Amino acid sequence: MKTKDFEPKIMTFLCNWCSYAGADLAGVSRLQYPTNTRVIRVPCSGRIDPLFILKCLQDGYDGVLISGCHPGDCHYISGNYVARRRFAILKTALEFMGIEPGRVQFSWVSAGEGEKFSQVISKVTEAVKVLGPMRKLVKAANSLVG
Amino acid sequence: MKELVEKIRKIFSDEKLELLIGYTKGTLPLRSTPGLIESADEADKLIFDFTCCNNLAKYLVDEKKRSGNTHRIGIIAKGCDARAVVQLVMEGQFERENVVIIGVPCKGVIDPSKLRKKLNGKEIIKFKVNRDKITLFGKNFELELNKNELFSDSCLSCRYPNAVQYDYFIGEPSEPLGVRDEYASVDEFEQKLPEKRWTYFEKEYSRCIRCYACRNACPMCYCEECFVDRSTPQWIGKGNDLSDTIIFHIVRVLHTAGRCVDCGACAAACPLNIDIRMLGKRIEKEVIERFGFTPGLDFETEPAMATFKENDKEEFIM
Amino acid sequence: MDTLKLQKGNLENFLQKLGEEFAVFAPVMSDGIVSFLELRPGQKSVLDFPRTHKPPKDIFYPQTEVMLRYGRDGLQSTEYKGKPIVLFGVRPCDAKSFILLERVFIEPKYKDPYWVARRNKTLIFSLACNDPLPSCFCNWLDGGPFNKTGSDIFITDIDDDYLFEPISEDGERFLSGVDILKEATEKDIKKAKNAKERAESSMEKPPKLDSLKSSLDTLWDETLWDEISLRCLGCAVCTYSCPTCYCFDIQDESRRGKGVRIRLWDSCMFPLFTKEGSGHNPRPLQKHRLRQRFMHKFNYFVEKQGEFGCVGCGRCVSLCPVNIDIRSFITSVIQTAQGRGDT
Amino acid sequence: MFNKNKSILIVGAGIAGIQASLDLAEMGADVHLIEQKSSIGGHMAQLDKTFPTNDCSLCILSPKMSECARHPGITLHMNSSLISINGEPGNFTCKIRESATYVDPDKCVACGLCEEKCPTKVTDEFDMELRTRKAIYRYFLQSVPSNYAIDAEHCLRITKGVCGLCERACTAEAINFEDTDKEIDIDCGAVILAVGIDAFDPIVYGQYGYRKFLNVVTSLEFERMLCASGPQMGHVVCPANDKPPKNVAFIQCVGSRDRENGRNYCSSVCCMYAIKEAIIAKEHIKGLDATIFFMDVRAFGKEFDKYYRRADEQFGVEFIRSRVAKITELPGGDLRLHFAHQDGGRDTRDFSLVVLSVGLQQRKDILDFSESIDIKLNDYGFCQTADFQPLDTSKPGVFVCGAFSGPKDIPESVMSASGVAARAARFLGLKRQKKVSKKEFPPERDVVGDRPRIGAFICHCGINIAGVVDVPGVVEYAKSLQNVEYAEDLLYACSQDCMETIKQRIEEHNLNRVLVAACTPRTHEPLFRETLREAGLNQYLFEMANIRDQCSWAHMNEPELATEKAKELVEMGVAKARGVTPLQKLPVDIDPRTLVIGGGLAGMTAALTLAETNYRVFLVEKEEKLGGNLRSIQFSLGDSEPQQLLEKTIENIYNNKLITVYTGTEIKTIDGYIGNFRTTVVPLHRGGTPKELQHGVVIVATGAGEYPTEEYRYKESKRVVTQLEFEKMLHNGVFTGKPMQNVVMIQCVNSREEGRDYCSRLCCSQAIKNALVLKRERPAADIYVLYRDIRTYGLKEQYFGEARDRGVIFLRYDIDNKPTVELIDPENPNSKLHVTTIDPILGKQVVINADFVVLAVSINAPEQNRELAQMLKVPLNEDGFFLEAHVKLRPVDFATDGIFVCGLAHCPKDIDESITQATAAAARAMTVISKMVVEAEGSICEVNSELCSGCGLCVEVCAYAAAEMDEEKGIAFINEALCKGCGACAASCRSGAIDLKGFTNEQIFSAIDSLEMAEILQHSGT
Repeated sequence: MKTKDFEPKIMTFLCNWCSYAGADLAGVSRLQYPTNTRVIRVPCSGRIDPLFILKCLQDGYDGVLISGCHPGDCHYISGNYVARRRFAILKTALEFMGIEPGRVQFSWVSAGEGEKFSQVISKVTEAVKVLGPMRKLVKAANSLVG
Repeated sequence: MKELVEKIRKIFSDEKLELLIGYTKGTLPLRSTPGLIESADEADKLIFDFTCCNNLAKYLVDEKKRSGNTHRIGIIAKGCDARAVVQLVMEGQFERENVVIIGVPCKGVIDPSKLRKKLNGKEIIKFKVNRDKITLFGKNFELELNKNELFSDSCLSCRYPNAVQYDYFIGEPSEPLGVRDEYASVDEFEQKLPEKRWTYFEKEYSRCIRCYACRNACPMCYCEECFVDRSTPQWIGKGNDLSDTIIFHIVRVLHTAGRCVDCGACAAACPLNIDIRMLGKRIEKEVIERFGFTPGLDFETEPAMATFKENDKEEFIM
Repeated sequence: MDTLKLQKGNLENFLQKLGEEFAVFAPVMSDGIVSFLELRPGQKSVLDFPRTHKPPKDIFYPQTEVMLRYGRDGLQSTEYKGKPIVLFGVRPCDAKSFILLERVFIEPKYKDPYWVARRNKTLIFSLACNDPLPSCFCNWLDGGPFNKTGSDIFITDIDDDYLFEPISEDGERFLSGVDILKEATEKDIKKAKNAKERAESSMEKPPKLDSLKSSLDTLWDETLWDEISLRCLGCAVCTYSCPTCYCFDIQDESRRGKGVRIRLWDSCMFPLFTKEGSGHNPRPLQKHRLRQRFMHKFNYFVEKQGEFGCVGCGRCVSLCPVNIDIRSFITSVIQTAQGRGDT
Repeated sequence: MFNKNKSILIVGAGIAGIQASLDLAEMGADVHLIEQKSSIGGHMAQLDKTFPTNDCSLCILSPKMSECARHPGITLHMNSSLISINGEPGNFTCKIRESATYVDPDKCVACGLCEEKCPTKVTDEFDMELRTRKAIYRYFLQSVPSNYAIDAEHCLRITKGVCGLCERACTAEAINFEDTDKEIDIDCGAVILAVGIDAFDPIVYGQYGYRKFLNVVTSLEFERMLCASGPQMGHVVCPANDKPPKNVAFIQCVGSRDRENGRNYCSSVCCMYAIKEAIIAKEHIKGLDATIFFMDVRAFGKEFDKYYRRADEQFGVEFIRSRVAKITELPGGDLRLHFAHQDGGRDTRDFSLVVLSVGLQQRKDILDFSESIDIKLNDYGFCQTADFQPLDTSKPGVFVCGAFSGPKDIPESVMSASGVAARAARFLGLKRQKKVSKKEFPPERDVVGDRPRIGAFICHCGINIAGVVDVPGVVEYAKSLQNVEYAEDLLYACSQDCMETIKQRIEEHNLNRVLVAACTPRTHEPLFRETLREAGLNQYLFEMANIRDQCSWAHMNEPELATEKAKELVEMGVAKARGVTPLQKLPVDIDPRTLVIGGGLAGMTAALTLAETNYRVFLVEKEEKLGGNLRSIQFSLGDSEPQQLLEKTIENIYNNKLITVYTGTEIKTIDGYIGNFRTTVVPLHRGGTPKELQHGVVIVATGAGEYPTEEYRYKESKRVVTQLEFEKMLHNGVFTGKPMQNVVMIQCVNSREEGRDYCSRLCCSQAIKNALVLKRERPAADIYVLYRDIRTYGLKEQYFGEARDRGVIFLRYDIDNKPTVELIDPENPNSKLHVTTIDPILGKQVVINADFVVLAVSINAPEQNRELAQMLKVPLNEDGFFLEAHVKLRPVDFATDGIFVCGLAHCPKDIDESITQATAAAARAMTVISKMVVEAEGSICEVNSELCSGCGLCVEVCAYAAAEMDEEKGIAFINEALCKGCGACAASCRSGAIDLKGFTNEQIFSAIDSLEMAEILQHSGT
């Protein structure tokens, strides 16, 4: 498959107070970024169970982006700090197993960083395009009809 | 063994124990079986030697679930058992004062799955130990091995062979075996190409039959209902689809991150010799390096995943 | 028909030929684990391996089986339509297990179409055990290292050759058409007989189990269950490695209106096995679950099917992570009952 | 007394005005908030980050802004100003002028089409003229309210009668050129002035070449340059050459601490914001060097000194103690700074960019304003307040908060704003509020157990969505989805008629879930939820798909892919909507009584504020007497008398029947939660019987003390005393009639050093105060103050000048070369002393003969704080002071609802600051106890007790103490009154025993699973 033709599907989890607002700001500012992402809004990055991320990979999303408030900005005081530990462990595990680092990415995007949001989306999309379709961990087609 | 039995007998009555969790002789050569005794008279059944591979802390949780948390239980504890007890106390699974930790020096234990691998389908009827060597005798074969070849990988690089927290200690503390550098195999593995690593894990986990022996042998797995067993929503598929199986193993490691005491019980329990420990060991290393936390050493330090520092490293965040 | 023989050197040749017509399943070593896999061309079978890690039941009854697929356009069945099957090198205990399993899957009232579809197309070549393992106890349960129950063709290893003895009509019919086999000699037959005697006498003398069923009738509330179950981890090593355990669960996996219905092994050792929708669990403790397993094998099965639901393969004995040994359990049941004078 | 009105007028909608509005509205007042600009937010909205946490300013401000705009008790008057106040306190009539904006705010959907078409460019005020905007514009991107306004001064249609392009572009027909200015009268009980300040215009400092040299910018301009949503998108370049700077210099005290220019005060915030900007700039620009030229670093606030040290040690910001004499421009735009070192040596340094740290000053129009409403200003143009009444203006019934009464940072402004709310509340006729909601809704239809019948409404948003996304296509797609009973497109879903349509469809089609695909739920979810309530559906049976901000606007050139994305966002929304369930906000009954812990000035002030607004208070003090530290304070910097304050306050306390005082009493246990606390207090004297108090809120005012120092021979010599001891000696006349005395004061004892890394804030002023008292009495006394930085912030600066004028000698010392104190006769404990120090200017050792050495020891958080913190389940900071919920915007709250903090328990502060914070704590308490019932959040966590194994991880990760262990059952439960619904516990829970309602695992899984994946590959391993 030529990477050029490949349009990955990327799931993003955005915290309501910062990154989702940053995504809104990117739109308000009419900053253009690739259409490959889909969005799940969560109250806080602390809400994200690592299993959500694994589930996305198993479903065949080619990449997952998790974005929350910068350290110190958390609307819920410390949700992102707790999440950061969880994510560090998940990322270590996945990369150790041989899942490409670009598949699951994390960022902090504040409500004022529309520009950063659009750049993050572009970067993640580009990185996943280079990686090609997700094959590892995807649930076998023969046991499930897609 | 005599010292053990007598001391236990005394502790049993001194501490007014209602139950003691230890080991008794198994039905097969080189195997022991957990022994739960309810009176001092039964103490002479107890043994402690290199066959005592199970992590007994597991039974403390079982016992609490079975009969509440009111009575006093004694437990024979190797280094790893004791660390598991500490971690479980930290997690509120039982009260410290209801557990009497009886430390014993561990010089390494035999991993039954390693033994099976060495025997390649055969079985033994007896064995003989001569210092570091062990000779295995079958119906029509004989096999001499270094003991280390049968010891659990966890033991070979174990840093805490003796109970770190205990109420009694029977015998002289052991020195760590120090046969292997703790993270050498992890580091070496990490040098491989990602594709090779993935292939390795796929190959290992593809043998998994979802018997959950690894989970059930683990002292840290005590959820009322494991996430794999959940329905509405079904967290992961229950068949032996490889992706489901791998997710089970990843999440199990995530759930034991910062809690795993590397007792090796999971690997020893696996009927299919899956390398369950590799991923867990990598995460253990990460928890130590990133958060500076080693589980089960004391009753004060907040477990790694229950806390955070504002300046935790975040180089992985874009 | 007489017994035939095959030179060991010709085995590969024979299996390859067989593979043209049949899907041949034989013990294969893969990643250190021996189980029955379909032989691929050039792949070697490890026939002399004493006991496969996994029992062969998954050939007829896979751990996960797609029962049907569904979507908005209706149902789609997934019946087995493959080649006929040869199961080669099954040990006598495993061969006998099929007979027990079929009392559930075939007879008398309900036939399981998934089992039947494969089983009806299958020939079973069992292989005698010249060297039973210390954990084997087939001889306790009306079996033995040379027991022929459940075989279509019975193979004995006599050093340089394998003897092929037809047991069933299907077996006879099959053997008659294979020219690579030669007639076995008297000497060969004698060798086989010696091997049988040697194997049988190498096993310890079995206890008498006549009273086992009736003993269990009286032991429902015994503390004996506590003693064993306290050690039990509640994993499924014993059930999943057991050639006669057959319990399953049925699950749907679906997405966007399409899905599959799968049948998968389940284990009575798991609390969820009996947990009801209401949250109530009639077997809340491990003790209840363990009792169920033993009762099922040595009491209920006997009551329903007239024989024990265990073939004594010894897998659970050797694989149990905490060394719970079903043999000591059997003896202690008998002793307990006798001690109370119930039998 | 007077005819009490429920309304209040608040002038200025910066952070102070917003906070005061919210607090009063929560207390049940009808708030009129007037703002000159077209958005609320004030200067804080212009900031990029905030010190000392580097929080994103807008991230923390935005939720407050939208809360303010949405609050049913707050009426916003945008583009408005106050003209006059008539009448009496409790019964004012205020005249305000609302300027014409020519855009109907009810119709404008902020789509921006008008802006695109407008041909007129105007320099943008919000972005400090660093970019241009159009004549029809929004004040800034995240403006609240979000609608556009026309700048009449520059609009061609208005000024010249031509153009009108905007009117044609606007599909919502919101433009109205007939609009006119309006004057309206507002009746109110009190007025709060939160008009704020301006940044100093450095044009008068000709030597710095501002406006002449392009690369000289003000700190506020630099703030915009750093901001990711600012004119440079956070990619800082020098204005002269568009290149990123190599190095940047900050010049402090521009327009501050400058007697010659009549600005003899410290602006209090510049040191910290300069450090912040230096750190942020270094983070933004790789390899950037940052240098701060300063006189004293005034990092006097909570956690400020640590921030200062990190800037120095971790970020490598350079600090040079020097006043820059002048700046010259080099070819290419670089700048040369001419300055003198401390030893007098002259030097120059070149920089790419120079930031002038401009001070705060009175607003340009403040004189006219103050005259028009008849309030007095002080010498510097700030609002005048009386002694120990920092929140009252000279006009009764008119109050002041924020920086209008003197330089303040954000938390101080917020504290004063809450405080002023309590001061003003007594002039309003407020009653305890019975109901949670002001609006009546029809009863909710029971939909539990019904099959989902989802209505999907897809918004065109004029052409904002429909111009890119194929809206009818999305509608058709929605119709094909499972459980979608009905789908329709709407022109503007948020318009009044479309909301009516939605209500109608709910009825017609018996819908029980609603999905709206339109703009962002962050702004519009509340609106649609209300529509659902009006239609008799539970408000949580709603889901939104953001197909505008995150789809059509972001993919304007890819209509097909955008349409595909919109379909999938709708599909995910439908999947999630299937799983939504009706949620109820748990009503929590509120006991109106307050427990105040600590009977010092802060505790007493909080108690009095509450009691004077008719709330009952239990005041618990462990000492036998009320008063705390105030009992030791004899003098003030000005001429006010602290002891009079003490007497009057104690008298008021005992005279107030609503206050029950427990002195000599300790807190034993505190149980419960917001609205429902039970506290056991035990008298300390023998035989005292414990007593249980029931109350709804807690105010922690436990104070702090002097650190028990052992430095500088304090233990050995009676001639070495602390400042408090010295003050007592002064008061007792120890020095009266004695020979001339030499006094050496040593500052920062046990402060600002390893292990005790904070500034005690008060000691500099305290030393100057006592020096001045002594000088007044004995002008010939030689007084030396050995200091590290003099931190006489705000209006205290003038006393620093006075002390120097009167001959007090200030000698600086370095932390590495601390002064030493020796007994001249080591054998005689009563011996006079030798103080040795190194004068950093002369570089020489100086030995001073001292009759007395006075130590400014640090203010020390009491050990007992730990115990109390555990009882209340609230945190302490590293230094042992109580840690507030948010250092900027919630300075008196704890994360745990219903518990507040004030006074020295929070951090060191002076009398006025303690009074302000105590009043603020009372106000925050009143926002709770003014209600009979409060509603907990609807979307909160719950524990499935069947699944919980009691590992306690949720308890550890919950920041609100909402997750607790039921010790008896050994499982966790969620205190619904405290849970905020972040879900951190749910994601931590290994056994999945915790779920977050509204964002359940099942809902998220469904959303993930809902999409058609391009291809699901055969797994390589099977």
